[in-house]
Formats: sequence, structure tokens, C-alpha cells
Amino acid sequence: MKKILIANRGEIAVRIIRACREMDLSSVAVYSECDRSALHVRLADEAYAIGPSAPRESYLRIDRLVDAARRSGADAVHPGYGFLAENEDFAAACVGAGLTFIGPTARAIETMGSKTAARGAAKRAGVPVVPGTEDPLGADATSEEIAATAQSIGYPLLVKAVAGGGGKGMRTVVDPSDLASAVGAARSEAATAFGDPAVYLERELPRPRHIEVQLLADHHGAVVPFVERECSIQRRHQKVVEETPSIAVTPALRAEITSAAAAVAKGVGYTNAGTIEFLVDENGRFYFLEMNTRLQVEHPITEMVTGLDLVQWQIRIARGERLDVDPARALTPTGHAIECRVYAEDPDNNFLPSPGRIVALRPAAGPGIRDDSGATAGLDVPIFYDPMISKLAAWAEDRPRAIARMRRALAEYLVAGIRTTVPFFTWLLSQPDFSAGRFDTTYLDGVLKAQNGRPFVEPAAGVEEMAAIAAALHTALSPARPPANGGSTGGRWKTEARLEGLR
Amino acid sequence: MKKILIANRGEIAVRIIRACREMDLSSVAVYSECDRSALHVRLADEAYAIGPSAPRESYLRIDRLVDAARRSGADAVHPGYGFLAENEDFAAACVGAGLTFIGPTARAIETMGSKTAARGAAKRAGVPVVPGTEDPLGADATSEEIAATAQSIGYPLLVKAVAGGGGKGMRTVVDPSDLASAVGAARSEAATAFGDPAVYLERELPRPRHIEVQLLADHHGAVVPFVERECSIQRRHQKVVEETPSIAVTPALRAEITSAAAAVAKGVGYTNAGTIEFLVDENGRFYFLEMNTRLQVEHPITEMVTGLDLVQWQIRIARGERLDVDPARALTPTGHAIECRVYAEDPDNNFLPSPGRIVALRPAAGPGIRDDSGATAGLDVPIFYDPMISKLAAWAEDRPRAIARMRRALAEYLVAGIRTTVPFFTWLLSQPDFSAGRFDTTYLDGVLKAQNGRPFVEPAAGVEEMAAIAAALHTALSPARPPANGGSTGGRWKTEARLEGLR
Amino acid sequence: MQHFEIEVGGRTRRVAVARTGDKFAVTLDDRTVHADVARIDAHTLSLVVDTECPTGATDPVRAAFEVTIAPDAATGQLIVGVGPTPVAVAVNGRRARRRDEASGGNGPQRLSAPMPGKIVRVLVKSGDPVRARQPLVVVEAMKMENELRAGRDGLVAELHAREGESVDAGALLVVVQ
Amino acid sequence: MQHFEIEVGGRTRRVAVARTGDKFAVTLDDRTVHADVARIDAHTLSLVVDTECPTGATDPVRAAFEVTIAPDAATGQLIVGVGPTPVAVAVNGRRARRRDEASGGNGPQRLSAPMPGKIVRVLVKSGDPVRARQPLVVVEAMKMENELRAGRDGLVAELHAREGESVDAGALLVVVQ
Repeated sequence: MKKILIANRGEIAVRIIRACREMDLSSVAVYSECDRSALHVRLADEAYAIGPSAPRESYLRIDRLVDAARRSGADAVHPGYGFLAENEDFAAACVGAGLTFIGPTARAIETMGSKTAARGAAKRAGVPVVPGTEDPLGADATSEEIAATAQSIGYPLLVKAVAGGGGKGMRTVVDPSDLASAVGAARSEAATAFGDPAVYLERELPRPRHIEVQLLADHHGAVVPFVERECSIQRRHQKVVEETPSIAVTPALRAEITSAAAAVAKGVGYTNAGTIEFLVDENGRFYFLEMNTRLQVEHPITEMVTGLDLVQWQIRIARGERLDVDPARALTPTGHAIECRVYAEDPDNNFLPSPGRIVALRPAAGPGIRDDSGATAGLDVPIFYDPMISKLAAWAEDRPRAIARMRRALAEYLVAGIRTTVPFFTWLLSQPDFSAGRFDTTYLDGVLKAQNGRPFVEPAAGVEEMAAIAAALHTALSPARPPANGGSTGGRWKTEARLEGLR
Repeated sequence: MKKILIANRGEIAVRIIRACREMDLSSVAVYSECDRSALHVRLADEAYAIGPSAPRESYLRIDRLVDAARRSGADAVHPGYGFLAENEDFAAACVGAGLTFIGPTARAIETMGSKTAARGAAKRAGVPVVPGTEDPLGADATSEEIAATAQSIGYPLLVKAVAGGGGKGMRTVVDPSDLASAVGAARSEAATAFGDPAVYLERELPRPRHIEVQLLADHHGAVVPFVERECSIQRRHQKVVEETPSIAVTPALRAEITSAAAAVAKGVGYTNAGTIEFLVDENGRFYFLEMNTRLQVEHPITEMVTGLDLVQWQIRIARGERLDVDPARALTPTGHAIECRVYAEDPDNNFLPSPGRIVALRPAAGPGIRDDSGATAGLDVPIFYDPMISKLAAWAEDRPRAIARMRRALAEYLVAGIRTTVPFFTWLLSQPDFSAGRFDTTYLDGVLKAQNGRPFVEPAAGVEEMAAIAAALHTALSPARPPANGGSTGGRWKTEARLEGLR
Repeated sequence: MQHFEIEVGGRTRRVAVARTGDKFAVTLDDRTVHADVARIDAHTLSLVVDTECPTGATDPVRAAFEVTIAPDAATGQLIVGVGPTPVAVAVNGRRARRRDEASGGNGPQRLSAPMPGKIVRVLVKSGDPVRARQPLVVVEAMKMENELRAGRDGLVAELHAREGESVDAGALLVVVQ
Repeated sequence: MQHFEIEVGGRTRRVAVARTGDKFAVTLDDRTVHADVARIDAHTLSLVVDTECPTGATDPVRAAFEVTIAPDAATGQLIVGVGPTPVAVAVNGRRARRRDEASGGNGPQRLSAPMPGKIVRVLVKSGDPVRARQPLVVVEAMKMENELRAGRDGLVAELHAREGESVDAGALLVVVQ
């Protein structure tokens, strides 16, 4: 393996380029129209345009990606996460074109991509699953049959798309009378989002924590599970903050849940990197939720507490190397790591996306900080993709110090031109419930509801005064924009001020 | 302790501000005239001007620093490294003004600041020192007396300033007939540089490695030595690259040399952070060289392999906390870390300083990289201070991977407007001798001599062509600077090109 | 001396700026602070501001601030970032036109698409009574479903959003009266 | 089409730039490459360049380069950073005046202080013969002692440096003839 095409964009493409460079491999970027100036294009060794900005015309075009691989002479493809990373047709197309797909087999992606099939695989491995239907609801099942099935599972329950992901095609049902309409809505949403209307039913656990286990598996039978990540801080089923290890996982639970994860992976002959997500209930019982057959967004925190490079291992596994990682090391965290997903969203306006030009950007740095980003000053945050601009991760000796370090990093993170979720994280990380680890997957939606649109960071009076002072000075000193009711001494005054006052 | 005045500038001031913020302490910056826009001023909670740019009128003015501490209501002072960090009068003045000095006692600074007194302290602790005179040469010693002393030590030898540092006031003597003039030159240089002409003689070891031991010591008798750092890559006695652990140190030698370091510190009742430097000869025998009674430039690599925050520990020790660090942990490195000191110097022009405006800067980032910097785009590198703009550190599982990661980081480090030592590091880290760890303190001066002014990175033909192409495109597309023998289609062409060609 | 009317946090403050040597005296309502200003780049200022102790008993504290200043295209305001806190500021009446519309007050609320996207759900019908912060329309954009909410209590006077339709940024979707 | 004479690595190359659609055809001596250019900021370009296989047997490789371009105040050249490699480039005869003087060639070498500092050692006397790269004067600046060396063989024709003296940037120190 000498040259890797990266079938992705943004920070994860940059992450993979870095791994390639450290391994002395050439990297090939692909880009859509609006990504021509993106950082991954600037950092890669080669770059190929693959079409218009809309993902279905570029980053989701299997034909163009395979063609770019052929033109560049790449011998392998890394899919990153998102886009085609969990698309078995893409994995198969790569292999069909003689390219090494840096990920699991198409067959493993297909099996674990069906939530019901994945639940079956977990059960066969002896791993508990959330109570629910074993198979998708029949397309011709009557309302009465569905209601009876639901009754046997118990309420509240979730209607979930078999092909689901990212909280789509999912409905909570508390009252049995809402069941039929929820099934209908979920089916239609699933059909639109995934091209597959199949849904199934699953009991909704009351206040679960989201605990997941990263795995690596080679082509020689080795499967290594890693210390768990906790991703319970979610907004509408989307992860927002992740950390490792979990404050809620005892050594005994860690041993159990990581063994369970490895058993599931072994059962399906899984290879490369993957993550098994579990729900853990208030009594510490865990249930298989689903498997992600790819690198996770939040992989850096696992790298920080274990010192292992997951992307480099993906590449090494794909080229046939043996996974000679000490299993105890993978399970033993050194210190504590937290990741905040910095999004171009306005937290004080219902987290609406805030695309636009980043006019100034100085990410946090210094001890214990890792910033994985595809953003630089001067770049636009495009409207076509996930608006994540940076994954800010902090490592420290223990959880309180990691939180303190992350707060420090957020305080020095400088960005202008777009709104970001930085102020929201500043607020969240100062909540006593967060510090105490008192949260579950319902926590954030609950506090957001309680916040009811109030700003997360209400500027203190002093801060508002400073903003007023800064705005006045900025306006007074800007040549291009004389104030409407300007100064008495006119233009020369301003020039002098610029020359002398501003050093 | 609530508020710390940082009596320093640049990256180390930024480093200390970060520690303060993580510990919920207020930080007070001081700045000279040319540092008004410096990053440490922007990041601190408060900032006080302390005078003109020349260090002796600002950062070396004890009265102004103590006054700024008083005005700000600071209750402690961190001196950083350099400037007044090893000045016992400053430590005493802080204590006299009721401020906690975050460092050792004035007495410890004074004792260990004299090279001959420090050698005496090492000997009393049973630690071998490089053979040499126990006391400074008498000011009235005759040439014959000095020659006899030199003969008893053996040639080659070094004439060294008692108050020395940074390679100043030092002369190598190979031929006995050069002794008298070398002593005279060293005395006069020492008098100028340190205000103290005293010199002593020390045997010059043939090909020593520079190995140093970081220490922490609290006010309750605990002294903890850390895994060694290797700093043999030096240019004219100035460290250029540091790494930890050393490839040349066996577990047995580590146990011995760290115990020796702790014994010296205990013997002088040392407190806070300090570093004991040793020379290790080709047979693995070590000799006390000197002690630095402050935080070292290269402390980040120790933090990276031990996970301990040395600056936070300095503050905790200063406020009386117990040093409850597991000694085994401090001695057991996790992985390997390397630091490159990125200087504003032109390596291809005899490392002449390259002050000026940094017009573009994008430091390296991503997995395993730590960038401690006081530089940002738009800032001038002042002519008055050490021209270091960044300490770039890479951590990885092992030494080869740390080198690969550092090379990746150097490749993505983007800086324009000044020359830096980045191309030199790119060259150095690809040298087989460096990879193999075959070096000693004479290595770099030797290869620099052999290089004899040839550029470190001779641009490949392809790179020169790309530079020519880029320069042509840049000129063609820049509005302000039409080419002398410009295009045939005139101005409109260029505007169009700008509008359409450049997206 | 220059005078500004600056609206911040719902209050309009009178600000006067005068040079005093190499610093600036900034009078905010009736309090004057002395600011030392350094421009870092087009969008960033470093301020060192003398903050007087109210009783005058001690020396002024010289507080350091790094602030970013960038226009908010949506509202015409300036967003001033003071540390991690973004503060919306209107200078001399450059007020929040679109944000105003969105956030209620007097007159009808005209709810527009803040970004190009696809209408995935319309949650109200024309004539429906709505409450402030009630979700009205869900737009999918940037891989997320984004709820657009009512800024005030009222009735749905106009409804231009249709499920499944693609819309451009700025397209009028709902008017609440 | 625009034409440039570009000196790089001691050679002068003729470069022609022409627009071809949204790219540029750049002809370097007799070889043409197609470059797609994006300006990142005033000093940074992203280039994606079609590099033809010499035999034409395969598709061109589309090599990506991020380059920085900044003038070198000391020489008047452009410093083009291609990855970590700085390349000095002179466009249309904007040649290295000061660097030229310093680096020998024809005519006397006029050695000036590259930065303000203090002369700590003068290692030659007027009339001394010197060899290329021989240290002549040591200037202390930025906490370092910096050796200034002869750029060519010759004789010390003028000596203006005195030990202990402070000098400004650009001050003439030695002339070697």
C-alpha cells in the first residue's frame, strides 16, 4: 500500500492525511466545488475534483470516487465517517476495482447496518439487547398485530428504522393510542431518509447512559476492545460531548461490557475498526444498541487515553498486519479525555446552523489540548455538510482536571464571523450535574427545554460594557465606515489615531 | 493564592497563563513597549506596561515588576525561565514585598547559581562531577599556577565562567600554550556578560551526551525526580532538540542518575522545580554538570510522557501543598516525546536571526502534537529577545513514531514573512544518525561545519519549478503589483482572473 | 471626540471616545474608562482597560481583553466576542432587522429560511394560533433538522412552506400576526 | 497571456501564464502545466497542478501544493514556501540586491548588520586576506552571538566595526574586495 484516496472531507480527511504522512504513504484528497479551498485539499499530496457541492453529486458518488482512485493510482481507500463509510456497495465497489477498502468487509457492513440483523448477531453472541422485536414489522401487519407486539414489549417504546442512524426514522410512543401514527410517520421518514421503510419496535429505557466500546480486529482473528467512551450528552440523539473513561463504569462493568463487545464482533467475523454502542440502565445493566462499522467521530479521546493511533491501525490492519496491541493496555485508560464537537451553530437560536465565512480563527492549544479541525480563517462553512468545524479534545490526569482544561481551552478559542457552540460548552461544563457526572441520554434535551431559549452565556454587565466600548473603538478607528454622527475634528483625527493609537 | 503575576513574555508567559486559568487563578501579564500586542498580553486577565523594549529597562527591572504586582494586587510571582528566573535578588525582592515566589528560595538560587558552589554541593551528595577545580581560579593566580592546575586536570579542558550559562564565558583549550589567553578571554567575557570575571577549569569529556533530570520538591521534604531528558542536540552549547526518554539511558542508569539528582537537591534543601544537568560519557558514566533552578524550556516533553503538569505543580508547591506524586510514575515514561525549538532564524544563513512580521502562521496540530507558542500572524518577532517563536512537541508510542509524527508536523507547519528553523529540523530529523540516536553534544556543531553553508533543504527540481509557477501566478493575480513586462490583454484580464479563477 | 449610540443587551448606551495621549478615554453613560487599544487584525482588538475601584481606594485594575468584532450578516449588528461570549451590538441604530422580525416585538413576524435547505415538516396550518417559541417549520440543512419557531404569540397569517420543497436562504416561510 | 522572467536556484526561467477556462496554463521554459489556483489569503495559495507523465502513458497526476508567498525585505526577492521548503524567487529582475552583495560574485562585498545589535568581536583587521565563509565580525542580537562571514575570498578593504559598539540594522561593517 503506497497511496490512499480519502473519500471524505473536513476534519476527518485532515486526520487521515496526517496518518498517511506519518506512515510515509501518499494521500489523495477529493473535493466538491465548494471545498476547493478546504484544508484537506491544501494538505493532501494530490487532489481531484469530484463534482458539485451537493453530497449526492460528489462525496456520495461511488463512480467518481473510484474513478479518482484509478486516475491517481491509489491502491487503497479510506472512507472516514459519514458519507459512504457504512455503505456496503461502496466497500464492494472499491474491492471490485482492485482497491483495498480501509474498513470492514462489505458483508460485515451490510449485516451490522440492519439494526434488526445486528440485534440478532448480538443475541447470538449472548449479549443482551434492549427488549424489542426480532424482525422488522411486516409491511402488511395490521394495526392490531402491531399493537399486540407493542404490548408484549411494553411502553414507553421506540419505533426505529431498521436502516436508521442519527436519530432519523425514530419515534417515541408513550401512549398506546399514538402507536399507529408513530409507525406510519417513522416508516415514511425512513423511506425518505434511507430508501427503506422498514421499522421495528424497541422498549425505551427510562434514563439510560450511552456507553460505547471501540474495537479493532485484524485479519488473523485478533479482536481488541478498548476502554469505554461515554456519549450520553446528546441533543436530539446526536452526540455533543464525549468522554473516556465513563464515570459510571466500574472495573467489573468494563470487563463485562468490553468482553460482550468483542464477542459480538467475533461472532460476525468483524475486521478493522468499529464501535459497539450500548445503553446502560440505572442498575448498571447494559444492552446492545447498535454497531457503527467505521471510525467514530470521537475516536481521538480513545487515542488520548490509550496512546494508540486508531487511524494508523486501520491502515495497518487493512494491509494485513497483525494487531499486536497489548489488550490490557487498550482497556486501561491513562488519565481522562473529553471532546467537544464545535459546531457552526447558534446555541442561543435553537442551534440553527450558522454557515458563513470564518473571518478569524485561533483554536486552543497548549498542554493536553488536541484540536482536529478542517477550518481555517478565510474559509466558508458550507451549507451542504455537517456544520462541525472542530473537535476540541482535552486530556488531563483525571476528570476534574480534564474539565478545567477544556474550560480553559474554550476560553481561549477565538472565532469570528460565524456563531459556534463554544459558549454553550462553556455553560455546559460549568453545570454541577455535568461535573458530578449526573447525566443520561435525556439530560441535555431536558436542560435545553428548561433553558427555553434563554442565552447560555448571559453576558455579565461588565462584559456588555466591554463590548460597547470595543464596538465604539472599532468603529472610531475603522477607516471604511465613518460613524453617521461622526467626530468633530474630522478625518485627520482618525488617521492620527490609527497611526499612533494603534500599535 | 488568587492572582499570579507572570514576570516574563512569549510562549512561557502563555504557558503559565494557561496553568493559572486551569487552576482558577487570575493571571497578570507584564509587557514592554514592543510587546503590547503579544499573545500573553491578549490572553491574561490583567496587563501592565513595565517599560521600553530593551530587557534591562523592562523584563529585568525588579522594581517595576514588584510594583506591577503591588498595583494588580497579585499575591504571587512566576518568573518563567530566562530574564530574572535565576536571580536571587528578584526572588528575595518578591518575598520582601510579601509575594510568594513560585520557584526555589533565593538561597538555593544563589548556591546553585555558582557553578563551583554547585559542584561542591554535588560532591557532598556523593555525586561525581566532571574533574576540575573546586574553587574559582584566584584572581591573582600566576600563569604558572594556572598551568599547573590545568595539567593536574588534563587536556582538553574548558575554562568556564563561575556565573556562566548559555555557553558564554566558556573556552575550550586543547593545547596548553593557549591556556593563558583562553583564561583571559573567558574572564573578560564573563565580566561583561555576568558582572563576575571568576572562571574555573573543567576537563572536557570527549563525546558526552547531555542528559538532565527534572525534579520537583515540596516544602515537606519530598523530592521527586523524573525520567531523564536527552538534550545532546546543541548548537554552540544551546539546546535545539530535546527528547525523553533518552535512547542512551538503560533502566539501571536511569535509577542511578535520577537518585543522584534527588540527592543533590535534598542536600541543598531544594524546593519547587529544578533540573540537574549531567554529562554521560561513552562508557555510561555520568557527571554532574550544573543545576537550573527554574522551569526548563523543554518541560513539555516531560509532561507528555508522564502526564503531570509541571507548572501547576510549581504553583501547588509554592502554596504549600504536598507533592503527592507517585515516584514510580514520574520515572516511568509512557511513549516518547520530542521537542523542536522553532526559532526565527535563517538556518541557511548561519542561523542569523530573522526578525520581522509574521504574515501567515498555521502551527501544526492533530494527534500527538503540542504547540507552545507566543506567536500569531500579524505579530512582529522583536529584535530584543530570544527569537524562539514556538516549541513544537510530538508524542507517540515510541521513538520512531515520534520522529515520524514530528516530521509530519514540520511538513504542515506554515509560516511566512520570516525565516525559521523548520527546514533545518526537517533535514535533521531525516539524518540516519539522528534516527539511530548516534549523537553527542558535539554532533550538531560537527554536521553544521561539514554542511559548510550548503542549504539544509536543497529544493528538488520539482519544488523549484512549483515555486516559479506559484510566483508567476501570484504576481499575475496580484492587483497591487503589475509585472514590469505585463500581459497583452491588460487590466481587465487580471480582474476577471481574480474574480473567476480564484475561488 | 466622537459620539455613538450603542445598543447592547436591550439598552441603548451613549458612548463618547476621545484620545488622551496614546490611549482613549471612553465615556459610557456617565462613567469614563481609559483604554489602551492595539489592533491585532481586521477583526481583533486587544484592549487594556483601567477599571477604577468604585471607592477610589486602590489603584485601577488594568483589565486585559481580547475582542473580536465581525458584522452579523443576518441582523446588520456587530457581534463582539469578549472571550468566549458573543455580544450583539448595534452601533448608531444599525439594528437587528431580521433578528428583530424573528424575535417578536411589534408588528407581524416574518419567518424566513435562515439557510438553504429542504422543508421536511410544516407543523402549523394557516390561521392556527401559535405561542412564542412554538415550532412552526422544520428545515433540513447541513445534515440537521432545524426547527424554526414562533418569536411571539399570534396567528399564522401566511404560510408559504410546503413539505418536501427546497428553499433558498431568505425565502419567506411563515408570517405570524 | 503574461510573461515573466523568474530566477530560482541560480537559473532564470521564462514563465508564461494564460487562462484556460477556470484554470491557468503555465508554461515553464518549454513545458506546460495546468494549474487550478485558489487564494487562501494574501500570502497563501492552494495549487492543484496537472503533472503529465513523461511518456503520456497514464493520466496526469493532480498534485496539490499549499504555497506561501512573502517578500523578503532584505533581498527584494519573493520567498515562496512550498511545504516546509522556502525557495527564494526573483520575478522580472527583482533580484537579491543585499543578498547579492553578501554572497560574493563580482565586485566588492559590503557586509552590513542584518539586525540591530552590539559588536562583540571583530575578527579581522583592515588589509587582512580573508577566505569565503570566514567569520569577520560577531554581532550580539536577540540573545545570541551571530557570526557574519565573508561571502567571497578577498582582502578587508574597509572595516567600520568596533568591538563594544552598538549598531543599527543595515550599518556597514566591512567591505571585502
